[in-house]
Amino acid sequence: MIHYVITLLSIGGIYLLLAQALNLQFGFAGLPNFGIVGFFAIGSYASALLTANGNFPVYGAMLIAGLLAALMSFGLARIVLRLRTDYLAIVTLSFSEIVRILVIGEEQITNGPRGVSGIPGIPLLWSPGVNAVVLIIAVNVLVALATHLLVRSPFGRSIRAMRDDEAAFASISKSAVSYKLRVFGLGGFVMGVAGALYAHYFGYISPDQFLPLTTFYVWIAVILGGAGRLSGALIGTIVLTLFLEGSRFLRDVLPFISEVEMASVRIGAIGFALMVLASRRPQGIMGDFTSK
Amino acid sequence: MRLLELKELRVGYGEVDIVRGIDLHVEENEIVTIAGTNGAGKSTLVKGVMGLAPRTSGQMTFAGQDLLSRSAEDRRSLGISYVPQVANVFPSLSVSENLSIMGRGQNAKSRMDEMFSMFPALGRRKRTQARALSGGERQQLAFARALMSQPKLIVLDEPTAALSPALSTQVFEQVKQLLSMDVAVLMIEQRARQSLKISHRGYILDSGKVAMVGPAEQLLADPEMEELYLGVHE
Amino acid sequence: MKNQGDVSRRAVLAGIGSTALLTGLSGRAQAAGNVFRIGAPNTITGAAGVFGTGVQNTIIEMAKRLNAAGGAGGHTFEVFAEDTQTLPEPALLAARKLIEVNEVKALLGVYSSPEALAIIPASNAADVVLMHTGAAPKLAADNTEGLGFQFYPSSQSIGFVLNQIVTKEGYERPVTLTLTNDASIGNSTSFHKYWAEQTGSEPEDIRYQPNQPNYRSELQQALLANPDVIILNGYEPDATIIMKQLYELGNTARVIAPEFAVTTRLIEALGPELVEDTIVYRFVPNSDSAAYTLFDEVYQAAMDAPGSANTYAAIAYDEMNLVALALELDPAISTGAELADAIHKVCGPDGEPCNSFAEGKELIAGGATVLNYLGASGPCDFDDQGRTPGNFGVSEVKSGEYVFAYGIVFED
Amino acid sequence: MFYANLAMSGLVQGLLLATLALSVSLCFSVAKFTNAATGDFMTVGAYVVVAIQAVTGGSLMLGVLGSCIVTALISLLAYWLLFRHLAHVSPIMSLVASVGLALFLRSVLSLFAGHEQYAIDYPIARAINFHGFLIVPIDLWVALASVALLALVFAVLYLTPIGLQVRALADNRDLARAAGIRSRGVMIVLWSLIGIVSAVGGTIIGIKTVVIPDIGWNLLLPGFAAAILGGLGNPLGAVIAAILLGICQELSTPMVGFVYKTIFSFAVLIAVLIWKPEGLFGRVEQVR
Repeated sequence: MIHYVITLLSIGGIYLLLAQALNLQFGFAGLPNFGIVGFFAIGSYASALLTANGNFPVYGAMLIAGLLAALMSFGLARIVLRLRTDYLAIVTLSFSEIVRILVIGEEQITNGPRGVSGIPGIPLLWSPGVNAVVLIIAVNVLVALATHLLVRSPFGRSIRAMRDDEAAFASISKSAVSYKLRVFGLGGFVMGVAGALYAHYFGYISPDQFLPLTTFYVWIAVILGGAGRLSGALIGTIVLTLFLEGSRFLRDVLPFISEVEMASVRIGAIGFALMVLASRRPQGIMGDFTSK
Repeated sequence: MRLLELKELRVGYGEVDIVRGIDLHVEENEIVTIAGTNGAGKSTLVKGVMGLAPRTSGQMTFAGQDLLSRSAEDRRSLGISYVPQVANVFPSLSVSENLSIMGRGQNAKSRMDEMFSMFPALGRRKRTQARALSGGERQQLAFARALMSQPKLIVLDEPTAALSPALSTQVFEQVKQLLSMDVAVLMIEQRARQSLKISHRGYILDSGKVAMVGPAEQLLADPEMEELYLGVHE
Repeated sequence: MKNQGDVSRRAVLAGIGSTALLTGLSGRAQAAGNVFRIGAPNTITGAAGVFGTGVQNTIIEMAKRLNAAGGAGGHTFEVFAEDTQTLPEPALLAARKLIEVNEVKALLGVYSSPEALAIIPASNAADVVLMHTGAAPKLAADNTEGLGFQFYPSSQSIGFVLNQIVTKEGYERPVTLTLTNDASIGNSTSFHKYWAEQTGSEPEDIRYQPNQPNYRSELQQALLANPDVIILNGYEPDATIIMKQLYELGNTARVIAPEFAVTTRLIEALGPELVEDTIVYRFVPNSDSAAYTLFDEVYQAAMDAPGSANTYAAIAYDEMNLVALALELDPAISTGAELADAIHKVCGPDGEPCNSFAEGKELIAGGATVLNYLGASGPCDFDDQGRTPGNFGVSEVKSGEYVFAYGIVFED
Repeated sequence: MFYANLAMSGLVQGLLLATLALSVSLCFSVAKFTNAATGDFMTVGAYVVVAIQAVTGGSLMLGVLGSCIVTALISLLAYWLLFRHLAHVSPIMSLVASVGLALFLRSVLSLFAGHEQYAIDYPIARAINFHGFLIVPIDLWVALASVALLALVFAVLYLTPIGLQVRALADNRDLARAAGIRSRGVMIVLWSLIGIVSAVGGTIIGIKTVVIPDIGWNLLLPGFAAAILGGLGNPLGAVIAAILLGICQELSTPMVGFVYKTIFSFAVLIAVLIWKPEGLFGRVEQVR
């Protein structure tokens, strides 16, 4: 049982990192990033390719992965930030598909559809699986703390003010733009690090693992939990995991549903929850706990 | 007869009231100006009157009928027309479409012809998309559109906002002419002095409340008013 | 307005709570006498969603039938099924849950390399047998405990077979159409290598992306090379579109494709005329084999469709038979390692040949200690790294039916 | 001739995307959000055709007509139960909710129809060869159906009183309400149109490909790209952009190859938006 729980914590933890990053970008700064899986892939491949065939230190590679994703995030934001939010959403979504197809196409660098294998695990004191979960949780705590401090800093107050005041948004000032860019870059960094953790945890990555569905899962987590709240990302990720994983157990007590049907019901239930919450409770599950 | 009557009207977005208890009325064949500083709640008040604000409370009647319980869509048939600020025509619709949106049938057809004779510039550009009109033409179209439904009251939100001083004068002339068509006017204006000159009465808003009210000439002559809200002579 | 449709936090949390409660109540496997637990983490949804249901239903149907026939070695089977979404992380979570919560001893019907690569460290550590159709070479290297069984022939052997077919039929200008995924690229690359060694020329290779609505420019490029044979390395949905559009564009060159691409469902959808004379290869030498006929019947019962629609289901059928035979041979099996050993004893290539569990059971009752199970998906022989050697059957489609032509055995 | 054939391929590609882009754009013009369930509406449309063909014994015409009705009803239901309640929240929230609807629709389809592929029955015929220029008969029908669909949509929008109201509401919501236009009636027309476009689009896609739960979803992103390039909320622009993108994409294949052609539209999208943030045929929104 313990290994199952550790696996759940590791994978849930990686999703939580992504949710925290999105929360920073969308929840706190109002930037709808639908290209999450693209930055995740960039981090993943950067760290994997650096370490798979050489003696490059894993931690160094993870840092570079984060920085590279941050740089890409920053660069993309510079180009698209002046677009209206709907366009921004679709452009970032397109960006993530461009990343995925480039990974498929640039076979010399990325090994194409065959993926990268032999990615070293995370070196630490314990067994590889435990190392990963410890590190994933530690990074999550760090990100949560950093976000907490950031949001309460003058910088954080500015970006929140920017998000809340639509009128001020229209008369966007120079410093506001630079704030937004920095937030986008920061989020990208966290996504890149999450990707690196993912690569070292699984030891194998391929382009098929970076489909837009992952982005939507992260959005689902953030919307379910409530955007703009630290607790929201956490609760949202837990609820999402409960839907995806808990339903496996649900079927054991409901034997008349086959797994084939359950696979449909599981996704359908997530879709349904998303519809209900978005239309009837847009502030998310945790919306009432913290003030606006 | 009293057309529009507001009592203790509050209008707001979210949890904040922008308009915080206003009493106001418009008589038949009367031009009433609402002036006030930026952010005094003028536009929000008008949105409330038109049923376009998220939250409105208090009392609001039109020709004795309750307005609050009616939807925005219903108010037109009671006889209220609305000309919002700037976005006051349907840009992708042609001139005649902009007018016919207010009603169809034989009656509408003849009404439209009346409008074209009243605003000949529009008559020459019936098939032009409204976005292609000049600022002045656009304003004329907005008036014509509002008049199509033969309203008893026209609500104007800063009709001269984006116009040159010359065009503004023209617009005020048009507003004055409306009286001859048996239409009352409730008008928000930044150019309060000019506006009050053609009005019967005026209200001055400040922070969501009525700061001053009275006959137009009296307000124009009030030294305090002069200092606080009208500024130096133009 | 805002409150009108509001769902309270309490209601949401209550809903989640009750789900959690149900979750907590479940999952405790009931202790029964000799129940052998099998995990089926299959690709119900995701990229390989067209195959997973058939695979899973075949495993469940087989368990039902084996149990009805009295089980194997005194064991009855209980199947725990999961969806892997054709993705590694849900696959790993499914496998972990099956291993630790349901305490399964074998994972059957695992589909792709990424999934198998994600699962194999976990199954190795937990001493659980892993039967999969991954093709990545690393899977053999990762098979450190000897618990892995790779049912999909290597890309190398498929390239070999393709080369044999083209040579045998006397074609000179082959062109490959290759789906951009691991297995298909491997197959084409391997074919190119053999062809280059033999003829010194490099055939044109056209890579296509999945899920495109229109392959006309790809096919136009392929036809520009004036091929006399087109080798299609892909799967059922894209093959359906490509076969149709090839025909529309006036192609007369013959097509060679795996049977899991040119399926009976494809033939039914396009009509026999479009598919006439297509050469299909499958991992089973001969679909007239006794094992194949039996599988076909099981698949009909499980899916209400002919077995040729799903090669992976044939593989799953064989996986169940091998596990059952192993238990019949050694009823005392309690660990994964023991199960893997016993499977090696019943799978061949030495020993007494048998086509089904029933036959094998009789042979064991008669004192046989080594069997050679000949399956529906192939001879089911495995080397000590768990790899299957290639042993292929080639058929031609005639009036909508597969007509067996010849068999090919892979030689390195 | 090589390039002429590529252009033809691009035209077909463009037409396949055009219906999707049209639907996205229609929805955006009035309901003011990007509908991620557009692709899945099309999938529903295709499945209904398959189901009706199975029941009636293969009539494609009947299938399409029936699908128009059923898909329009489902589309209306989606408006009534979901999107109606999202009118006052941010468009991003509506987008996320539409992702939920997309997942939900797909799972309902797969629950009842499974994950195996189906095919829409139509007569497959060889291309007509004009000195090397190939015209596939079904492509002509696809083009005809697309043109008919466009004609229908534009007839409703430009020749009927309710179409006038739809356009007015798309232009300026508050002004339309003050002019007495009831959004309910307009929305019923809008979502019916979206349903009909989805049914015809789904049929076209189903005919050219196979019917599986993911077909619509797989085309969604290129459809979005076309809709944005056309200037979101400009249906004609969306159709033109889709066709242009299709043709350019296919013509580009000798240079960029077949793997990268799938991101051609995204690259163009980003490039164009850098140069023209409102899209090719978009207009700068009026300040409200």
